[in-house]
Amino acid sequence: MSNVNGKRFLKPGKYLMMGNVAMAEGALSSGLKFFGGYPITPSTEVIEHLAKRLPEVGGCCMQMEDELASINAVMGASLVGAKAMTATSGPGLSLMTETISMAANIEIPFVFCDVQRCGPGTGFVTVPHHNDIGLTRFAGNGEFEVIAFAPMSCQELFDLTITAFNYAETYRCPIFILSDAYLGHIHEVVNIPPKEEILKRVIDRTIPKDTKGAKFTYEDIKTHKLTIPKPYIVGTEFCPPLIIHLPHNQDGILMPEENSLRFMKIMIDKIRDNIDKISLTEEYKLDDAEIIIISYGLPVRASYRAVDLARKKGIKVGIFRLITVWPFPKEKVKQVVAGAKAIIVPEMNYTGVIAEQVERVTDLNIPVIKVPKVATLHHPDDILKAIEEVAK
Amino acid sequence: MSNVNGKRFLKPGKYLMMGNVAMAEGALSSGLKFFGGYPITPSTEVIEHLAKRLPEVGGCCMQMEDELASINAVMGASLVGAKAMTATSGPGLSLMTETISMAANIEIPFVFCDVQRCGPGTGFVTVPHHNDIGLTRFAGNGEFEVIAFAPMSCQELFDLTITAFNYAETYRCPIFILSDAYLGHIHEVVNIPPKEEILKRVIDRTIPKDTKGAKFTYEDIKTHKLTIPKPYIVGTEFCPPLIIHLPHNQDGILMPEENSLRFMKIMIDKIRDNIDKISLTEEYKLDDAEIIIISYGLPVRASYRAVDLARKKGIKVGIFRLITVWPFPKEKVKQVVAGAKAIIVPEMNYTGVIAEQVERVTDLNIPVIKVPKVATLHHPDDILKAIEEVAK
Amino acid sequence: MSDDVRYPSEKPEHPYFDSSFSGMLLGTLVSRFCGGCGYGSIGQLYTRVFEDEKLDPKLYPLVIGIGCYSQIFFLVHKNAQKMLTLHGRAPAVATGMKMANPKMKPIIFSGDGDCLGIGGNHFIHLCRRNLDCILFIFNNSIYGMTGGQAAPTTLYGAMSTTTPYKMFEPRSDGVELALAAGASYVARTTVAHPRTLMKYFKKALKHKGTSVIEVITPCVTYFGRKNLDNLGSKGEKGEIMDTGGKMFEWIKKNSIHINQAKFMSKEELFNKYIIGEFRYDPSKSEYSEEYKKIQNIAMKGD
Amino acid sequence: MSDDVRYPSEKPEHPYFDSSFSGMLLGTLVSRFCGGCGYGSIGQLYTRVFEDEKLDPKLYPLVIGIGCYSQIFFLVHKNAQKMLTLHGRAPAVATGMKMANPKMKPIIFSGDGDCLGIGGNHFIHLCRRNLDCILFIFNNSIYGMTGGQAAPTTLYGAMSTTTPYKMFEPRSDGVELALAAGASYVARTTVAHPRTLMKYFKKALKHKGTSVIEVITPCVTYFGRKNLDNLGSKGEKGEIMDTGGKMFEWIKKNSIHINQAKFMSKEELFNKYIIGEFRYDPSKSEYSEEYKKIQNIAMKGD
Amino acid sequence: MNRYEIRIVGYGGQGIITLSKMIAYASGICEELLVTQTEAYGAQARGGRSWAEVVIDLDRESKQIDYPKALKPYDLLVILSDAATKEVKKEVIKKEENTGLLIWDSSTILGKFRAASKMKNLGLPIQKMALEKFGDTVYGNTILFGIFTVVTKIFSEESAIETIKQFVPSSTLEKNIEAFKFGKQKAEEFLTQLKEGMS
Amino acid sequence: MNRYEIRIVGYGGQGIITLSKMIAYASGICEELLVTQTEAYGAQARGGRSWAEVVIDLDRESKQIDYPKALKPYDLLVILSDAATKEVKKEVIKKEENTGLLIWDSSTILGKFRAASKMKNLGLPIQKMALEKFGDTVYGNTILFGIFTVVTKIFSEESAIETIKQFVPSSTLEKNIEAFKFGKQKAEEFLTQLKEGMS
Amino acid sequence: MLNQHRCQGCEICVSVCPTGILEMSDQLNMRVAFLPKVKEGKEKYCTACKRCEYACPIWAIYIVPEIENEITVKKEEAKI
Amino acid sequence: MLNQHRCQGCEICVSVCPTGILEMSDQLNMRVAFLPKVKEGKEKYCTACKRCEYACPIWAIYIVPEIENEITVKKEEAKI
Ligand SMILES: Cc1ncc(C[n+]2csc(CCOP(=O)(O)OP(=O)(O)O)c2C)c(N)n1
Ligand SMILES: Cc1ncc(C[n+]2csc(CCOP(=O)(O)OP(=O)(O)O)c2C)c(N)n1
Ligand code: SF4
Ligand code: SF4
Ligand code: SF4
Ligand code: SF4
Repeated sequence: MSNVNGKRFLKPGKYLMMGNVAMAEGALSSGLKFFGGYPITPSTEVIEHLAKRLPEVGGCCMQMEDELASINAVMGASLVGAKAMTATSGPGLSLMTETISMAANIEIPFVFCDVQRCGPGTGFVTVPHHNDIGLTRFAGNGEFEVIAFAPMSCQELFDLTITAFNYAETYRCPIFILSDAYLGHIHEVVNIPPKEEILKRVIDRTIPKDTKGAKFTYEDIKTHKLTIPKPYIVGTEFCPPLIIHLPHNQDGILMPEENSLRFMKIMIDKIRDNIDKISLTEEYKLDDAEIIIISYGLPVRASYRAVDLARKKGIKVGIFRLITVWPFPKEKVKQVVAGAKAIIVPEMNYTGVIAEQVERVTDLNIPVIKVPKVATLHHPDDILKAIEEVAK
Repeated sequence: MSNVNGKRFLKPGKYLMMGNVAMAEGALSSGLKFFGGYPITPSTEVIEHLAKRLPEVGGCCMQMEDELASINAVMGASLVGAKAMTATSGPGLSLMTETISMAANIEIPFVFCDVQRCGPGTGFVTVPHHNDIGLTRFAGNGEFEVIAFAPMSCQELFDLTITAFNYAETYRCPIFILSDAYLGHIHEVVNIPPKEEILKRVIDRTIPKDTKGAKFTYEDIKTHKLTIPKPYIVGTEFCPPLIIHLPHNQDGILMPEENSLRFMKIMIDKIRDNIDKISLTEEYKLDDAEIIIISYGLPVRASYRAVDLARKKGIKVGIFRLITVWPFPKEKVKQVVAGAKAIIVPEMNYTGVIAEQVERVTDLNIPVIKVPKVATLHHPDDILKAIEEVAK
Repeated sequence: MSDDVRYPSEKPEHPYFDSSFSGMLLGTLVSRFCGGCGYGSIGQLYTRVFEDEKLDPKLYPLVIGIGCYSQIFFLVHKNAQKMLTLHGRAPAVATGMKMANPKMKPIIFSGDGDCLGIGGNHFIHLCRRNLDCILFIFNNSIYGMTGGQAAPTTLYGAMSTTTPYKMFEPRSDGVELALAAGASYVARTTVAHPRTLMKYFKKALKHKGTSVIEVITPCVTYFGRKNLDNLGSKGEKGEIMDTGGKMFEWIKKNSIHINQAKFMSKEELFNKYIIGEFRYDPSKSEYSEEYKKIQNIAMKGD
Repeated sequence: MSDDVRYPSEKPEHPYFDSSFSGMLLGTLVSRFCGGCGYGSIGQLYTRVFEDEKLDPKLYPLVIGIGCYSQIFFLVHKNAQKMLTLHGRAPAVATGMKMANPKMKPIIFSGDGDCLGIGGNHFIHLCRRNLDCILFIFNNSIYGMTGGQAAPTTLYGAMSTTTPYKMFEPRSDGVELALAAGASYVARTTVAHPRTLMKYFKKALKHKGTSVIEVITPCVTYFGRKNLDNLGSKGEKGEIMDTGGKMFEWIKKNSIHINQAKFMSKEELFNKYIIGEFRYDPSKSEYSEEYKKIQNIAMKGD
Repeated sequence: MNRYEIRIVGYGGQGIITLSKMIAYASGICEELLVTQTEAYGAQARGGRSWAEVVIDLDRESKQIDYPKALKPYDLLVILSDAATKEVKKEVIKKEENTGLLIWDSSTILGKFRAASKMKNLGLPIQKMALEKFGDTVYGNTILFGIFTVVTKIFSEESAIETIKQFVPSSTLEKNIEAFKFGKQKAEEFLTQLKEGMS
Repeated sequence: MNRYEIRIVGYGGQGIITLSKMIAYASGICEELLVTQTEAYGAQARGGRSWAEVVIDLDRESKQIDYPKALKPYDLLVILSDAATKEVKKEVIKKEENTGLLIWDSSTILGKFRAASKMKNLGLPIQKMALEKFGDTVYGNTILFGIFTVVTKIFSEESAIETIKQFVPSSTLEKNIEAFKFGKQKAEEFLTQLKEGMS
Repeated sequence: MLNQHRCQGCEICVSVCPTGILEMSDQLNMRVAFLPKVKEGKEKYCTACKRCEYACPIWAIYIVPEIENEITVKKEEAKI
Repeated sequence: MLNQHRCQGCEICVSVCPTGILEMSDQLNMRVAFLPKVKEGKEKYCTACKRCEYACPIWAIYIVPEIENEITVKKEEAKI
């Protein structure tokens, strides 16, 4: 796995890159060795780019027969120690949920790129729509927590993909990158740092030197302390005798039914307990803000502009941006919204999945206003209008 | 479709019935004509019972090659006018989400029985765990609303299945019956009413007499008024020239991208606007209650007992039961919880998906207490303990 | 979609044009296919047969998978009841239709990717059951809709966006699979043989059981333009296939009739399309009829 | 799981018992299979070959689908690295493993329902690619795990919980499909022929490419007890097959060697199992080796 | 609401599930009482540990049984396997006068069953008797059903016979009725004994 | 932040996307300005309606471009198809002195283009010229690129040439440079004309 | 008969014509596609086999029934 | 050699034995399963072909190497 071929890293410098390509390059920089996918608009450039690039670094890019095969092959590759990824869009994600749930159970690290398009059903394939937000959180039967990032530029697609792989190694739960038809096809300048700098950021897949008495997964049998060890690798000494997606102890041996709740807690608390580390956020002009915009992904960029315009008109408005969408940083948001005059949540969907989360931590007398938009980007004026409305 | 064979209805009277069988008989009473499924514990008795019973009424019960085929066959059958259903558990539901999303788009009525088991992954197949609650709400890519019922007894499994079929005909969105490994295998006495009474309750699949200028689906092109006409039937005059799961107008003709948001609104508002009709709830000793239990499914039965015990100790506690889990009756719950001292939400899962919904409409200073339980039923004492805790 | 240009139409009009959906809908044709794409021809021939045979649209629902050919709904007969299904799932939808209304005979349009890629399992089980329906597999050796990725049918040595180092995987053979799975009428032809195509189609309409007709058809944009016509026969100097005409030529050249193929070696047949009828077995029992028998038994008792 | 009874073990112990996972884990055997189930024999034979051939567990991961046979993990060799996958998906998981670490040769355990029902598509694509691995299909003519529903392989006329009026669907033939899809070593045998089973297994271990070995094995509980042993040959008076012994007898009787089958008519072979080796083609190029060539090209440039 | 709580524990294949269903049928269908039967579902076929529970509401005015599982302390606990003896503790059985009884199979439960001695209990080699008297252990169910009928008096003998007719194949009906009567007789003996012991 | 907004509209296959990428490359990579390019993705291959937008931030101090789509009014609007003329209205183009320009192809836009007359605009039969002068309509792009370079002066001529080298196959490089120069020339003529008209 | 506005210039008709009397012209239609035409003076060789009609993907070329032994290609200037 | 506690009484060994020397006895073990046994006096016919060993699903019956020409079936009373 240490086959760091010269071609893994692009020469440092600036590149004009499509979003989907930036994501793929981020993955390669992280040490991606296996990609399993099935073409689907608007994610297809990811597999196309990697079909060319992965063999160059001695990796393998496989076009599988369908999405089910793709995600299962990704899981297989990760099991034997390869950094692995898939990319798809909503319909593919739907098909993959059973496997995602299983991977969550056996804590297999991989990265999942969801380039969202407009559903339901086959839908409009070339337009953006953040309509998988709810589905990524509940991405399969059973209970588990996921981590999902919402980048908003090509540079972030590159950088957050590296972070995603690191989180995958660390937290061993499904890691989503929520892109969309628009972001995936935008071209922007991406700054590729030197190889050394990237390598410093990357967490490699290694196994402990001493594999005797190694802990493979979950909480310590004796102390009941929640620990997340390095992922095990099939084909090495560092592997439990049995890998089974039933509630199991850290050696892969089944836990009795009665302990199911304890197992669920482990699956969920390993993320919730680390939420402060996992949750990436950004604040913009929040200090004196009375009106707070909470958003993620591309609508944040329209929000910047809207805030600047509103500030010119003397309206005290700021932005709290979720870079990590899941887990939702409940406590942090609670602090941010406390005492606000109004909350505005521009989302690229009608349901307002994140708006619902905001409502949980907002006093009933503070209005939470949705600004839905579908199939096309929010125009800064859409958000400005909402700001002016509540500022009145 | 009017082939109401004598065997469709059981003779009126009392039967000792397994939950899964009660659900199947409810479906038959509703006029079920097609079942497509794939065996999966703990739902299997549904397909086994219908394999025997459906041919008796001239219907067809097909064991398909997998869950994807099952749900697509169900959709095909419904398209040609048959009342259709499938039954599965979490892993099957996961696989079916893409198709559910498509069916939501083209508004095909059918009923979906989810006999929940303990995940994630394959999990413990014979124990109950209400862990598909989140997934049923976001059951596929794209945005749409679903209706989900949570029965708690065999009689309700029978009755609510009839209601489910009626809602399917009326609202034409995915209709879930959320059972579980426990409820599906409990035996209780089910009272089967006389044929005439059942027929009075059942909404049949018929087509309008005059099919000229018929409206097939969605809002009226001219008035923009939201109407939900009867479902169209392929193979009759009452069928649009093209059935396509993209945003489309009421003749199946594509809508331009710009109208996607309008289409999403239609899909969602047709349910939300009718929430008062759709949302079935039950209240128990709420009048003077200071502590309110909000729950659904089997934990409600443990709650009854806990409330009775607590009342004996002089604690003012009552139950607000969601029979319809989705759509969540936000406004109703808001009224119910207003001014309460504490809310207790016993759920058969750790995440507390409904607890989160309750939090949305509860003042920040009212505690919302979860009572999670997994793989086994809540004992009344579990809930009583929570009641006593907050009553202190 | 909203601002496609409408072309004036001329009189006398093509004799079958007005029978098509787009003829009815728009008065003038908007083909969503690239110039030279074979799907146009297929849609046209379908309309022709539908019209000539006076098929009752209520009995022959058209179930369409997802791929470039999905847009064929514009070209097929205006009266046909047509529905788009999900990628790969058309056979399952058709199964549900047929079993809920056995008078019907669904006609399925599927692509090589749709049917042999993602939909492989439904395909083999449809054939196994021998459900009365007609399944067309449109084999253009590529995923057209998503922009030219390799299909399970992509010929050895072909370029595609996911095989930048040329295709090296052995290909799927829809006919072989249909035979192994148990379909009772199995044939392969090409758009370059329109009369044969119509003949097979008409035969399938009369057959009781699963008919699988694979049609070799050109994708100019993503297969032709990226590949030379010597794919099939190494050694020869190749020419790029950038028009429908060139692809028609290539298809004809690359197709070998089954009778001829019998006398050829595996090497000679490498990367070629064998065309003709492979199985015609009207004696095999049909699924919905067998099920009817069960219903009769079940309904009688008690 | 927690309160299975432990049985005392006796000395001298079965020569291979201590090599098994449950031998290591529990010191005594806890078989989760019904008495008379063939899966026990298979697990035992697997352990035997694993031990005899001194297979390196790091190179032969055992990828297990979902079905009754999943519980075979108790019986297989203690050192084998074994993983349970999802229902039907084992071939895809194995593909990912092999391609990410081509030194490995995954061994896949799959049931007739797992492989030919829900997993049909992955199965045919595995065969098409000719990926180096061994796929065992355990064909017990039923879905055991879920309590006795019909499988795609269920024999004509058999009772199952989902065919209360007897099975009427034509069955899937895993061998035929593997051949059509392109697997390079294809064989079928039964647990009643343990030496042959071991022979084929050892041959597959040496073969480069996809080996498909279908094993006919008894499910006493849901197939045997519900069916008479005259299923295969009408006219004869049947006897219920309620023990493993009776089912072994029936399997032997109902299996016909390929050499013999060649001289028999379709009617004579109806509902029979043809056993033997169907294809052995070591010349077909193997997927991961082909891919290696591409990597070499790609890594060289620039 | 007046719950009667029954729990039966043993191995899959012993007929536990059938017995519980028969009790439920006789009470729920024949006597029109409210009843719920639940079971350790999934364990039957492959012979693992198994249990079944029946809750009967003796109060005819109730509308539904709230909690569907049997609640400790039980009115009746039936133990048919050795492994299950672990769960027998003093607290789990009611101590009121007319209820609270342990029934156990002395043919499968070996050794001294200490816990049993601390409560009202009836230990019979049920499976052995079934095998010896009727040739098959399955008749153990019907024997137990007979015992149950007499001991609890929740349903009438006619209801019990009616139930047996529903549950057993007609070819073995006669033998089953015999087994039922045998059970009744054993129960009556036991009751007399009990009365004597008490007086 | 000093956004320069460009929108190009026409049919798929006319090279709109390439042109926009070339502009983005020259500004973003050669001149190291912040830039975003977006396009009507999906319409290329099958020849439907197509558009591309480029936003360049002329302010070298900025950290990122906020809103990635071009905002009305545009600094530069390029219209290459008849159908697209609909979107040309007075308000959509800036009116400041040094910016706000409409470029349109008079070889594909038929009839009187009224809206155009109301603003600073340059109408040239670009595709026709490309076909006639260089034998293929694709050179229309490079002509436009030449025009753009001169008119906006956002990037230098060297950057432009460097960009062309990146985007065209080396076999046609020479011809492309010619086309570029031809565009430059046309643009210079236009600028002179404009200056004259203004003075 | 050719509906020239509809023609996509795909050359299929040329390739399927068994008598080889069709060729591509240098005329463009408003789709910027070159149109097919009958080779100078070869009209009489058309056997009305309808292959071109069957094959044309876009209902552009067809045999006019009344004059079944002749293919008429309208020669109007394409209105580019 | 038979590990009688483990035996499930499935009769497989009986069915695979080529010499037919095995039969089911009426002995029960604690799994309530009948055990196989060698027919009275037929021990000497065992050819040590190991078929029963290969076939037994539960590692219960096997040929004891030292006395390879004889199958010993322990006759201890099953401890029911
Ligand atoms: C679940 C799912 N996965 C992927 C896609 C994307 N997709 C649409 S069509 C297609 C391939 C179509 O190929 P084929 O069936 O050969 O038809 P063609 O486009 O070549 O006519 C794919 C991969 C999809 N729509 N749904
Ligand atoms: C997605 C999914 N669907 C269904 C099931 C339920 N299931 C488990 S095993 C099985 C059938 C197994 O049959 P087979 O592969 O023949 O193995 P057997 O049990 O007969 O050994 C089924 C349907 C599942 N686990 N997952
Ligand atoms: S991309 Fe290929 S298959 Fe699709 S319309 Fe164009 S030519 Fe036809
Ligand atoms: S149910 Fe059948 S397949 Fe499963 S363990 Fe028992 S005998 Fe074997
Ligand atoms: S086949 Fe039709 S579209 Fe193609 S060139 Fe001929 S007339 Fe034009
Ligand atoms: S094969 Fe084994 S388990 Fe079966 S009867 Fe013989 S010794 Fe017992």
